[in-house]
Amino acid sequence: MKKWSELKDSSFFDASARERAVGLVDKGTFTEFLHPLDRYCSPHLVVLGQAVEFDDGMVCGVGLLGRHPAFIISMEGRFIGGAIGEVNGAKMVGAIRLALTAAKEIKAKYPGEYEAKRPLVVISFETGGVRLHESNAGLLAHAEVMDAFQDCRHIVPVVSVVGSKVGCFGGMGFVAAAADVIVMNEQGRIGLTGPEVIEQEMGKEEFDASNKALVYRTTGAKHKYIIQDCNYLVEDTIGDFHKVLGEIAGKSMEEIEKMRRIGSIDLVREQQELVKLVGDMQPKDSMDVWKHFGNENPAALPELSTAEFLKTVKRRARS
Amino acid sequence: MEFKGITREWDTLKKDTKARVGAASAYTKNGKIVDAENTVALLETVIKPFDKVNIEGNNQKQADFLAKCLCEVDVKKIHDLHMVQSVLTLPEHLDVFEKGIAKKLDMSFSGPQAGRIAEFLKEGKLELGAIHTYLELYGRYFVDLTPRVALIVATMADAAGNLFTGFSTEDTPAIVEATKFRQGIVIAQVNEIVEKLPRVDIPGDWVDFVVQSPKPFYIEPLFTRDPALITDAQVLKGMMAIKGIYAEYGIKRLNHGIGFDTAAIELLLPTYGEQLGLKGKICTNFILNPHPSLIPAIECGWVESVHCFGGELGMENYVAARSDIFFVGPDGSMRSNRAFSQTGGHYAVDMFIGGTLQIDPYGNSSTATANRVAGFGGAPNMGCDPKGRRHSTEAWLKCGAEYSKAPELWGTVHRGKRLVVQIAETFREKLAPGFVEELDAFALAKNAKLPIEPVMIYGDDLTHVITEDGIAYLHKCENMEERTAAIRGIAGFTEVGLKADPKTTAKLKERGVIRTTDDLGIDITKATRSMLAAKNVHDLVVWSKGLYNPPARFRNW
Amino acid sequence: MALQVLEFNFKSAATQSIPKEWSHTGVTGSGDLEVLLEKKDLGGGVKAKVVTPVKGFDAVWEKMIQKFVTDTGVGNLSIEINDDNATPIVVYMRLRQALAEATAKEAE
Amino acid sequence: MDDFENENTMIGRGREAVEQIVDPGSFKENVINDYNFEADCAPGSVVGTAVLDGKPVTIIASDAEAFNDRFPVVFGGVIGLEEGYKMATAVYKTIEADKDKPLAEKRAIILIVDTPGNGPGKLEEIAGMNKATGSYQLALAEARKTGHPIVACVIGRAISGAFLCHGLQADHIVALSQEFGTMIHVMPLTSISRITKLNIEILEELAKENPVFAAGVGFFYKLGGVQEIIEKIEDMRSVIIKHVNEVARLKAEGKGELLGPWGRGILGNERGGRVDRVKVMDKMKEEFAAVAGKYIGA
Repeated sequence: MKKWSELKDSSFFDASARERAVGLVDKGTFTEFLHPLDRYCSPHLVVLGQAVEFDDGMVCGVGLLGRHPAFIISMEGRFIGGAIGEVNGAKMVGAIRLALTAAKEIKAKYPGEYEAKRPLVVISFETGGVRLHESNAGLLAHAEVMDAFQDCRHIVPVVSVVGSKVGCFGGMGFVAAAADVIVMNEQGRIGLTGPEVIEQEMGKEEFDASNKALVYRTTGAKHKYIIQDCNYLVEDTIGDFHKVLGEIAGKSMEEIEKMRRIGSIDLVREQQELVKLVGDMQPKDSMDVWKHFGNENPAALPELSTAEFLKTVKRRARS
Repeated sequence: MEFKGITREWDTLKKDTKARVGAASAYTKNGKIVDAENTVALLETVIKPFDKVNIEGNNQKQADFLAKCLCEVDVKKIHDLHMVQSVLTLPEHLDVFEKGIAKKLDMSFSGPQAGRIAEFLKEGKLELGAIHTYLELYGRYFVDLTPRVALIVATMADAAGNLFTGFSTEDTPAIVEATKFRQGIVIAQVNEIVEKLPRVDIPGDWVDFVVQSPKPFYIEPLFTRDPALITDAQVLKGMMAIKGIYAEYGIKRLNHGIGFDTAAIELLLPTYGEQLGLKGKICTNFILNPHPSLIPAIECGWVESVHCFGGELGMENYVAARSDIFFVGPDGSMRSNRAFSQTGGHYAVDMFIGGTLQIDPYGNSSTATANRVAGFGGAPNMGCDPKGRRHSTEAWLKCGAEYSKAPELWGTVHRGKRLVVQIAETFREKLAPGFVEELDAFALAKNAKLPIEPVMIYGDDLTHVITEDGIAYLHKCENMEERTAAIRGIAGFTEVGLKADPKTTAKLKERGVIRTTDDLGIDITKATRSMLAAKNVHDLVVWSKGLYNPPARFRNW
Repeated sequence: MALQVLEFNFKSAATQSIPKEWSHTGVTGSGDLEVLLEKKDLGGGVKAKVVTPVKGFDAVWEKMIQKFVTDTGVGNLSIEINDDNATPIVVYMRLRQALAEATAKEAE
Repeated sequence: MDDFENENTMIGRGREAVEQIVDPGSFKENVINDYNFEADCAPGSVVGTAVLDGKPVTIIASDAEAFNDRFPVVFGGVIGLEEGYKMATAVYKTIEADKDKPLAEKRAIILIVDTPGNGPGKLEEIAGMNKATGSYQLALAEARKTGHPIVACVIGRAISGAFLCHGLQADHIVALSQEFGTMIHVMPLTSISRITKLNIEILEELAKENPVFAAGVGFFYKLGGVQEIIEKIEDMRSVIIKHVNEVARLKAEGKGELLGPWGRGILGNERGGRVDRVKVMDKMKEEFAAVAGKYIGA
């Protein structure tokens, strides 16, 4: 694996789950839990004759962002599409709960320093959601994650990081949305229903799943940024992600809470306005929505580099 | 001796054509223009049973609307047609046989319809003339397979029937020239009819009817390989090819196959090739479609010229802006031409390199599978040693000088040899072996009752095989026994490779007939995707300075 | 149906193992594999365990790992592989990369 | 849709189920405390207040016969954007209503579950269907942690993401038994067979030993995903009342960790269906404990 200093300038999109986990925290600070030597494979895949991985497709551990312990959950899309089963689901829940344990301990040991040492959870999503080979266990794990997220509210910030090949779909699509902060690169995608299913439901004329540009316009980071579903859009290097995570770690819980898109009655009202807009407008394409928010030439936006995009884009005004 | 001349009419074809065209006058307006809804009626008027008919089906662009209309003609009026066309891609190309509109077929390549052809052959729905190479079929257009009616496709037409085929000219000139100059009938479908064409690719007086199709013609981005899908193993083989063959022979003029192996090579030129100091020494002149994966090498100044068989979706603006490199018309857009490009590929390149599915111990290689009649398009024209070649180059002479059979077959004459290179992995995806004792082509010949096994490249033409285990320099082998041993020596753990005798393999290594990565000084741990000049399609767009406009399906942004 | 577990033992000329106690490389992606190397006192030998969904390639695995052992001269090493349909060259490349990783100096 | 006609199933009969469960005639649709929902908004989600065993409860269910005119993929009980946010609003309004009441008086929320999925359309993805369903789940989790007893009763279809959204955040989940056509799954076994390339017979055999992949109420029971299986339709009411009371009692005793998704994890371990989950988390705890000082003291 690459050294931390090499990872810094490496593409986040191309990086493996372990590279991302190591590179998202400060140099040399990452400790992995249930690392490959622990050999905690999914027992269910074995029964079904499906290939296994020592880490069950998820790298979990703790590192530091400054003085903040950062609990990292990093999904490996190359292993069964990063899908969630019993073991990696439990790893995810376990890591979030460890962050809460750490928060409690810090509060007890360093009562005056909680803000300065407050832990956070960082999840690098690369998954289609439930792993069908152990779908029931995967489904139940999703519910546990949402439950643990709610436990973290106002105590431990949860940050979704999305910018890998598979994107973040299925049940994990709403898990990502339920975090406090969402950081993406241009290649990141978040959605609930995969493009093929939409095509199947609506017909190829309405939605052509093989048209990747359309898929990206619908679920990609630029769209998410415009509608305010993505808080930070960063360049595709692990270093850029690391840097922005460092900033987030240092923010007050109040500022963090403001970045949320769901999780309160007021936010529900705000989202209902967006739903009303979409219902009234019946957009053929996300570009109609972009135009509505003041982007005169929406077709040009996908072509812009991240830096150019950030300079020119108009976003939905938050109420 | 007294000569007896015969008495006959000498212009029956011309008269027949005139009568057919005249009968169709009810459907034309402004001379040659026919409304789309009258197309079926037009075809029923100008085509007669048993005619030889060409539906322009290229490797890429398709006369899809005319193909569809031909399927809708009344089979009582039109039947038993003899289809002569290079590529069968669309379901309609086979539907005409299903419906009895056509009976006999002469073709080159069939891709997606290959399974159905085999099925139809078995059921007797289709009578197969032969599976040709492109040039071979074009040649026969001018000998004994001249179309009576050609249903062609162009981008634009004007009122006079002049056609603009532009970037995607492909087969059109060859078909029209053969058809029209033997008094045949040419019907063109076009995307639009305009006042003034950018340039004239086919003169109007060679065209009888023009139909504006309801939708632009279908075209497939067949040559776009997403760099994100190139594997480390392909990078390794690419490095082996560059060091063990390109550099070794100084290959300047060449053709690349369609696969990921050669795309990897294209993307290794600016990185690995640069490290080896090969710029200007290799890969200067290509016969090649405008592969997006060639962009970084072009931008780094490796390439001097590229002539194209056809176009490639999204490359229009890039190619137009690089007119020193590509063949660009006075109007500023490229013209492809498959017949000329194939001619260049046959005579004027020093190396063909491409992938295959199977290689046998004799070096015969084929992409044929047991139940698909697919053909090989142009590969055999380039993947052979052209015996008509009379100019020499360094690479060609070097390969000829190394040819072990030269003294025996050539005597004292100095001659060269085309390098014909196959890249194969000992096992492909799903662990299908790349080396087999008997090609599936044998089973196919039996299943589809073909007189000869569809072999893409004959063993005696093959000079080099690259696998991850090494490069076999087959032209250096003294006899078939040695050739087989060399192939076994790089065939890994396939049934072919397992029969290798380690002692023989070692001897061949000593003689340089087999060279491994160690012999070539390639560090296998360095062979990773990080060597590629572009890692995804977006990188290619950046390399092209925004000129490459990839189709939506390749846009991950 | 269940996964295949293949175990092999190899004699090795050399007794040199890896400098680290253990080292891990790769991902069990489709057509790929992960390799876990562990330093073990095996009297100079090498033992390997392969877990794979593919049937009927036991001999190929044995030969490929033997080749790796012969080519690199490693010993006192335990190799564990989780495979998902990797081709022999991918296996060999990953083994070589894993060894390179395990012997790389820790610069940081 | 033929199933809807079957007397022996509750699929597609969410409104009827509400009437069968709550005290007769007590259900007031679109009203929660002093908040009134617009009557024609998101008709596929049925929310309101009822009385159950003499106490007020919030009801959230689906109407399989309703269509959403603006969102064409939303019908047959599908939870779309408007439906998801309406359901979330119902939960937040419930929390608000009892904000100042003691724990014992926080009203229960009853989820009547019969939904085939979340809105699988283009408009849904453009607006972000993930937020609608996520929003509802967060609301339920908050209500549960605030002290409201939440009991979900699966009467028909509890499919994948829709079940996560409408059901799996409850304190307790009960379900009509398989014989009523009840469906709890991510994908039917036929799809799993296609993906795993194992034939159905083999999968069915494997499922006997291992409940993690196959569709069915019994498998979820073994995994702890379903607390109790209801054998007769007429028992729905009594079973739900029993669970509301049990949940309320556990909350009063401060045993909230035995409830909700976490509680189902404990149950799954006890029932032997999900035993790796606990081992994984214990091992992680142990590994973190070994290094915690370095991070906490940083």
